[in-house]
Amino acid sequence: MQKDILLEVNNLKKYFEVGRGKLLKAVDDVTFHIYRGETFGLVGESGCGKSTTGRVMMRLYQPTDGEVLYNGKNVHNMNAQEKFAHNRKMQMIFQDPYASLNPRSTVREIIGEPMEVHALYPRKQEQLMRIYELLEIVGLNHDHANRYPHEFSGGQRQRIGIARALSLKPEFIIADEPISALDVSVQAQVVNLLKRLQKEQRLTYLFIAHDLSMVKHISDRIGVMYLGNIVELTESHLLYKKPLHPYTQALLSAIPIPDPEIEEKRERIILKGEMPSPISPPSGCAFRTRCAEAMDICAFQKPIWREVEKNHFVACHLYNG
Amino acid sequence: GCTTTRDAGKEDSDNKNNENSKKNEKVLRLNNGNEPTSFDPPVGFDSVSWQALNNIMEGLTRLDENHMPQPATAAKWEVSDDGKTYTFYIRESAKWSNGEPVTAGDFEFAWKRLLDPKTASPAAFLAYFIEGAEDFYNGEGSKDNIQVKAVNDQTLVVTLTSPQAYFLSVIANPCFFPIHQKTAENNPQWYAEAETFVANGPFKLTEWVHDSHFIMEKNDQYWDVDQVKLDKIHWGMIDETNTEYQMFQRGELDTAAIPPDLSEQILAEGKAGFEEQAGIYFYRFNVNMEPFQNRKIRKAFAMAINQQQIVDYVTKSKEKAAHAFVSYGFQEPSGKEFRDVGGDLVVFDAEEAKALLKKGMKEEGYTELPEMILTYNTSEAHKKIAETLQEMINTALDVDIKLANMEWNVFTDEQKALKLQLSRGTFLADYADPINFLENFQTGHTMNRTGWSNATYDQLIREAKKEGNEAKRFQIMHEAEKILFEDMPIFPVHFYNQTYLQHEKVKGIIRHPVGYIELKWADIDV
Amino acid sequence: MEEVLKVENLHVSFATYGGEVHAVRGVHFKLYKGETLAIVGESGCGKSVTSQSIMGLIPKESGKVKQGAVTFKGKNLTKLSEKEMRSIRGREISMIFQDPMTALNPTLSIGDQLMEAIIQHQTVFKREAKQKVVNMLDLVGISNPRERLNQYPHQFSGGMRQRIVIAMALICQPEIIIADEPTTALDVTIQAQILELFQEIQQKIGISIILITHDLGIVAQAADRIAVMYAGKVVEIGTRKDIFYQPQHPYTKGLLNSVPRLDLEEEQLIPIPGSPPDLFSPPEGCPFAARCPYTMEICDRLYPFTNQLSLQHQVDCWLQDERAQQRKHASKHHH
Amino acid sequence: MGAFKRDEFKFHHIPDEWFAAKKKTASEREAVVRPSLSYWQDVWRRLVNNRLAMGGLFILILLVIMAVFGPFISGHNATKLTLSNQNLPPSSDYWFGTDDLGRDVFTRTWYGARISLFVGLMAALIDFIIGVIYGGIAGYKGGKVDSVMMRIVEVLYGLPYLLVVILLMVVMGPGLTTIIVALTVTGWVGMARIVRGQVLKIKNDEFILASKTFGTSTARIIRKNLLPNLMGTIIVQMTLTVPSAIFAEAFLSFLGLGVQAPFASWGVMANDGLSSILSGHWWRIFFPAFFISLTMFAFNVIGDGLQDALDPKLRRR
Amino acid sequence: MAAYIFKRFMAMMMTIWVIATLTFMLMHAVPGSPFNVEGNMSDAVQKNLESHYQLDKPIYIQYLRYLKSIAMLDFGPSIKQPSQTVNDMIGRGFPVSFELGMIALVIAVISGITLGVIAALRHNGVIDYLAMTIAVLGISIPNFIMATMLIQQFAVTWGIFPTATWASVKHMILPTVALATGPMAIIARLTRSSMLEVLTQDYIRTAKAKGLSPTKIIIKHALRNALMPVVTILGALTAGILTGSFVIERIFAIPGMGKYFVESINNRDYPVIMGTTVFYSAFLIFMLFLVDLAYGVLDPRIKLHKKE
Ligand SMILES: Nc1ncnc2c1ncn2[C@@H]1O[C@H](COP(=O)(O)OP(=O)(O)OP(=O)(O)O)[C@@H](O)[C@H]1O
Ligand SMILES: Nc1ncnc2c1ncn2[C@@H]1O[C@H](COP(=O)(O)OP(=O)(O)OP(=O)(O)O)[C@@H](O)[C@H]1O
Ligand SMILES: [Mg+2]
Ligand SMILES: [Mg+2]
Repeated sequence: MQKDILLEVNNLKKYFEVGRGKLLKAVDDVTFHIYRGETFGLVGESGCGKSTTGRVMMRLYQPTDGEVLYNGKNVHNMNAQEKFAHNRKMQMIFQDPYASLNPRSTVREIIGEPMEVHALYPRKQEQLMRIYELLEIVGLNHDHANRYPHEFSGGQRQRIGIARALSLKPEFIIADEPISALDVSVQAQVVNLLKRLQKEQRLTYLFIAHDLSMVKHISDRIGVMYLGNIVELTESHLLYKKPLHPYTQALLSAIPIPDPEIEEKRERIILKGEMPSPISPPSGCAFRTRCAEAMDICAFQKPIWREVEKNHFVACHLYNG
Repeated sequence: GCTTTRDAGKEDSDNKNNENSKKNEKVLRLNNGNEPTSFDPPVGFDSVSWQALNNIMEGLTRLDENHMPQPATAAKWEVSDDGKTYTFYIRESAKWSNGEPVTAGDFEFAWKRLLDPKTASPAAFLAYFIEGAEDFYNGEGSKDNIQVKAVNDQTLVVTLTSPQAYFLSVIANPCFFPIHQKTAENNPQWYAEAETFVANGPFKLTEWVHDSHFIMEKNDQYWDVDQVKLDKIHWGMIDETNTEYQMFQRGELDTAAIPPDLSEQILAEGKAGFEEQAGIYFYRFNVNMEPFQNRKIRKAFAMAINQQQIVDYVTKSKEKAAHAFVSYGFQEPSGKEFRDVGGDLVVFDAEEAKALLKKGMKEEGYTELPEMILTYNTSEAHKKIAETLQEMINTALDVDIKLANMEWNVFTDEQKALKLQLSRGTFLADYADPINFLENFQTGHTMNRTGWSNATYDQLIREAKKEGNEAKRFQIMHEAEKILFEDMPIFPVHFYNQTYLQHEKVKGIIRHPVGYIELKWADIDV
Repeated sequence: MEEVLKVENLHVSFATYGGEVHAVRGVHFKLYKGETLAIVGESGCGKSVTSQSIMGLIPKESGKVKQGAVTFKGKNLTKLSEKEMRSIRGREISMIFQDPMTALNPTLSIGDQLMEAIIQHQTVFKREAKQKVVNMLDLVGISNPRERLNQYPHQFSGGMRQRIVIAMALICQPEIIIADEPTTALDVTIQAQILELFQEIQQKIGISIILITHDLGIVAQAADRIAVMYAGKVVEIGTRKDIFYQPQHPYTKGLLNSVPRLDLEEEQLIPIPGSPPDLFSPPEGCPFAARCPYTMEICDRLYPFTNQLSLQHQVDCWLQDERAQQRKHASKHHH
Repeated sequence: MGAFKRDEFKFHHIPDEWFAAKKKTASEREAVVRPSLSYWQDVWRRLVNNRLAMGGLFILILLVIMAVFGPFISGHNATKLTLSNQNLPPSSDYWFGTDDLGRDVFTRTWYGARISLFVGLMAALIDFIIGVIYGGIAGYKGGKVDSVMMRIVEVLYGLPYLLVVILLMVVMGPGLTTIIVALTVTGWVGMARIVRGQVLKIKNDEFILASKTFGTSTARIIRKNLLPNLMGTIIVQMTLTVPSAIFAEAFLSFLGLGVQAPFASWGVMANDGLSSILSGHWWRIFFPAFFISLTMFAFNVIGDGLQDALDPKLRRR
Repeated sequence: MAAYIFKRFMAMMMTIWVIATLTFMLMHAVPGSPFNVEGNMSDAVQKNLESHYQLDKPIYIQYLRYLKSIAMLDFGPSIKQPSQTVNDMIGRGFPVSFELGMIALVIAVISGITLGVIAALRHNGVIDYLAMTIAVLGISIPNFIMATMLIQQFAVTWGIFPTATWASVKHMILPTVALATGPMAIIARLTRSSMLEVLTQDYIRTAKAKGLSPTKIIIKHALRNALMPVVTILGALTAGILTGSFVIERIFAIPGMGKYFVESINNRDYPVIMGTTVFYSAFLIFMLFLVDLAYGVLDPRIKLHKKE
């Protein structure tokens, strides 16, 4: 795999103001990069800041601090023209297939909207052909074009969402939990489709999910997030074999495996309690309140983000030195 | 304080009857409509205040059942030969409700206060007859120059600018009532509450819950207390004719006005009483605005109106149709009725109206009349009349006229500023003399509001005001009225009257044409 | 094994603007004492409706149990009056709902909500009820239960709320708990906590659990027996091992093939193509036929009969028919 | 296990060929079986099923027809006074009786319908325009803009309405336009509030975000994505605005603002006829009041019906 | 909390100031004067009156005087009824209006909620239709017609209740009923729809699964949540009732404050206009504040300081 960096996220922070003077640290100093052509997985429990990271990258939010470089260019520092051009390169697939399609538009209007905005096809006929083509790519057919989203099943809708994301021929797609709202039997359809598209269209993905098994299946590298921070980042096969961070270990052990015999034998690490509020995160290491191996130092010093071994980053005091 | 807010007077009628028979009290229940503006005699210059004031206070004279001034606080008076100087002798038995005597000084104090610009009395102009009054009010003369002098406690001398026979009638108006000087000086707001109110009339104010009701009781200090039959009068403030009528039906009121819709029915059944009122409902042309700058066109419109039909079918309260401006109820020295002598000055005549319109249009070179708007102030009753006028004009003259209504205050403003083409007017006499009607159309008078000006007319009014000879004076006034109708800056609709319902057991209530009620002689059969 | 609940040939449909929805079309299963029976199947296949009919909670305006019986302690629950049903709900069979965020009344304190179940079913003093609630909260692992009684649901996190919901279900010591996707809304770490709690409780009290889920992992971990539902029918039922190691129905197989496994390095997921049928007009034959890789002519025409493969294992599939088996063998021999 | 035993008899009738394998095409698998109905077709279908709402719609259509043709049916003129025919009860000549100036109440009622319905519809339309724009901006911009705009609404509520009305009358003169302006001076506030609430709710929906990700302009987002999704709420609100405007018109006409005599809206007729409750000329108040009520009833049930029909809970089925 | 209340208070003051200023401007923009009379009033008299009430002063001085009077909460005497001060009028009229309004509101709330709940529970049944028809009629019959009819039937024809005035409990029944019908209908409709909404919520299902009886579920679980939207409009409704009571107060001759709203404007009684407007807007804003507080009590999720 050629290791050509497509996207870089450096010390990204995103704080939301909630109420008077209170800050919610949704993303708190996150650094990673994504290679061209790879799938980068981002996992973590709900509320840990995955979507926020994705949305800042997508420029739906302005970052509080830090930068997002796309091909070396800061995406938040573009003039209107550059922005418009950039829009075509980066697209997003959303979590909720019910909420992400305008219920009052036909499938044709939905898929056609980005093309219209970018005036790609001045002739209606051409645009229609392209819409048909996209529908075929995602495994739907022509007669679906004039129907409304509510007539489709969840999986079909998600494919419509994918067709829309593809309509501008992007290079990079942020898929924000594209399968978590889908039925188990349908999830594989969508994942396979994404994989196929990646190959055919040489796409790069940021794949956000909280289902680690699926992330592991699809991603080349995985970042594990906890309370606004990435705590561990490595290649996906390594992550399961050799998780370093206590949180990753607990997360992995919490995921049930659909095999009774293995399940019977498995030892679990059950975490105490739940993720603290991002409005008042614990001092030092954010995970220390639930960590079985917490030490004194964890309370007052934030662990540094370091490459413990090749391609294996972790932020934990256990691996200091 | 008002410890008895929800007193016996407000209980159910059955309760009330029981109590009455027990105590044998004669309680009259009346409706004042609204909160009295003020019980300060010169300030409360309207009927909601007069109704009550006239019964808790008394001036030098009081109008009798024939609406003629009779000695009241003044036992008698003398008039100088030139008719200008009046000397009043106040009765010794006249007392304030606090027991102190009513003195000439109280009158002098009150009248000068009436004329004091600081009092800002809207009634002050009524006192302009008095020598020095107008100057003082306009800030030009001094208070001492007002020719009202208390010679001693019993004697009050007043000098007028000209001999005016109706002076005695005017001073029956509440704004000329005396004021207990000491009280007023100690407590400038003495008239604001029942507790501090000092009365000298047949009744005294015993309770006043603002915006709710007030109660007056027989004043045992009153010099003529033997004549007073009622023990107590309860005045409600019901500002809704329908409700008032419903309360009357339920026996919660002893008299009531008649809702317009019911008047025909009630009058037909003969249940209602009615009384003349010195006032007229009329319409003003704006003689500065097309097409009413033309006298013939004005006349044509005036003659297109069938006043009799309006009173018969629209107002339906047995008003008299008005064919001139001065209302009924004024006696000439000859004993004849002013109106009868003056006769009808404009009568409905569709043919003549049409002919006049044609002539008028020719004079002005109109082939078609400009757009015309008839304006009235918003009210259901006015609207009905306006709609009828519109129809009558249309039928008689084949002319379309538009209707417009306006909020009252805006209407008055625009009317005064001569911005309205044809607009509604009302005049209610302040005192009982035809001159009060006729003076309104002098050039520039605030009531004129037509832009009409006639030097002869102005001259006649001036003369009438100075004339000492009554016969001559009436002669002049007739002449003036004729001029008015020659030029026709207005057209009359109907004279006012007062219709009312009254329980049979109630007797002796007098309703004066100048707009207030007299309860001194009222009685209830038990 | 003692049978505590038996569902036979249950049919439920709903009248909607769009027409009649046949949500459940002949569901049958038994529940034994002390076991956990899992019902898996995709969204809309009728899992919740089945549980609602057991509880008698099918909305009366639109829903109707058309056929079938739910036998509990010799009584057919579908025939009971509302009043009789009320004395069973919460006391003998209780229910845990999917979303702990919405299952609790936001305006009542949790103490209040927990206590009312006891007060409804038992004649106890308030103090006693309170004590029970405190004990129960303690059991489900809420610290400082006494202090937290007066707090409101929004003051608890999702996991804690789900514990409260569980406590609420357990408070009258019912014989059966129906847990309708109890962990779907929760994070995996919390899910692990809750599943562990279930196991603990079952060991302590020995109740029977019907666990509804669509996550095969959970099933592998927590169920004794599994019923697989598809489009309103139970297409396969068997012990945990039967289902995971000898799945017979193509849908069950497809399901197992389509989920990735954390512990394996498989290259390809094999998805089930297509979408589940619309229950407005369920197909006459096998509802899975449209998506089945082994469809035969008959599958579209006739719903298969139930095949009893072993004492516990049943499957509804034409592939079990001798003739289908023969063809399969024949085609194998061909290659 | 008797229940699960094979039915041998049935079984033998199945032909062997049926056990042949069958291939399904991809498009067969992706068949969408639901009937294709647009959102509004769907709403309409549900509305039609609501008998009360349909009744309301029927009444409304009837009222509109009568407003158009009603004044010509009886052969009497609406403004012609026949002073001798005052206060006649309903008869074969005067179907709704006559009023206190001898005019035909039937004809006047339908003239009144024109005015009342026109005023109601116009007011609702203008409320709609202002309310949607104002509420839309407040909701979409949010934050400071929103709170300032909502303060302004508060101020508007606090102002003495009567003063505003009088001023309007002075500035514009009485007439239909004035009354519509007066009605909308504060009328749009309700609409604005509702639109604002809805916009706040859906402006962060994923489909709006999705649209933003391909660089769609704000104007287009509002036009194409926001508005169509607000339409339901807006229409429901409008069905409620119409009757309240008809009602408010009565009050304003009473102040002398509305259409000028001798024409009268229902509200004016009802107001003028008030004392007929006492006099027994019931027809003068009954007919206008009845038709006001009927119109309000119709609009309200249609609004309620629409609300039910638009209910998102039912939509996913 | 204290800081929140302070901030809120300042915002309220600000709003009131804006309202007062606009009202002042409107008031002087409208033609007419407090001294317009139908009858005779000479220019001299008019001038005198104007200088007496300082209306001849430049407009900004008058404005400053009004601001001062607002700050001192003393609006001085009425022009139309010079022996009374505006403060007297409000002080006397408001308690009566408040009493009338509150009784009406209580009637409206209780009957409206009952009607709404019944309708919701029988959704699309005959009872639902009936209840909603009553509600619509309640909205659509103008209250002056309602009031007059009530008097005619109950007082005049049947003689059950006294006709008018505000003297005893018996007197209060008709006016409060007449005033309550409109708001009752609004509340009924609102309750119905929010009740329908609440009844589909998960926690209602939970309560059912606990085996609670329907009555208990409705009263304890559904109603409280269903009332949230009702509470929201209560502030505006109360203020509306207070002004709306003008007609009722007039018809029933009730010495409340409603008449001042209308009459002060008709009379161009400037101090009274200013006084009632400031008082009314303060009251309105205060009611909205109370509603927020009530909201917090009803719904524990809402904490005051969290809202802006
Ligand atoms: N617009 C916003 N305003 C305020 N807070 C926000 C906003 N968006 C997200 N948050 C908060 O930021 C935190 C991170 O949210 P985010 O949506 O990124 O989490 P997530 O990891 O995507 O969770 P999930 O798995 O539930 O989607 C959460 O606590 C969330 O409440
Ligand atoms: N009250 C109802 N009215 C109409 N249809 C209903 C109702 N409740 C359920 N249904 C329909 O019945 C079918 C089965 O629904 P059910 O809730 O049992 O599915 P489920 O298996 O629990 O799905 P999920 O995994 O999404 O919870 C669905 O098609 C659903 O739309
Ligand atoms: Mg997310
Ligand atoms: Mg379910």
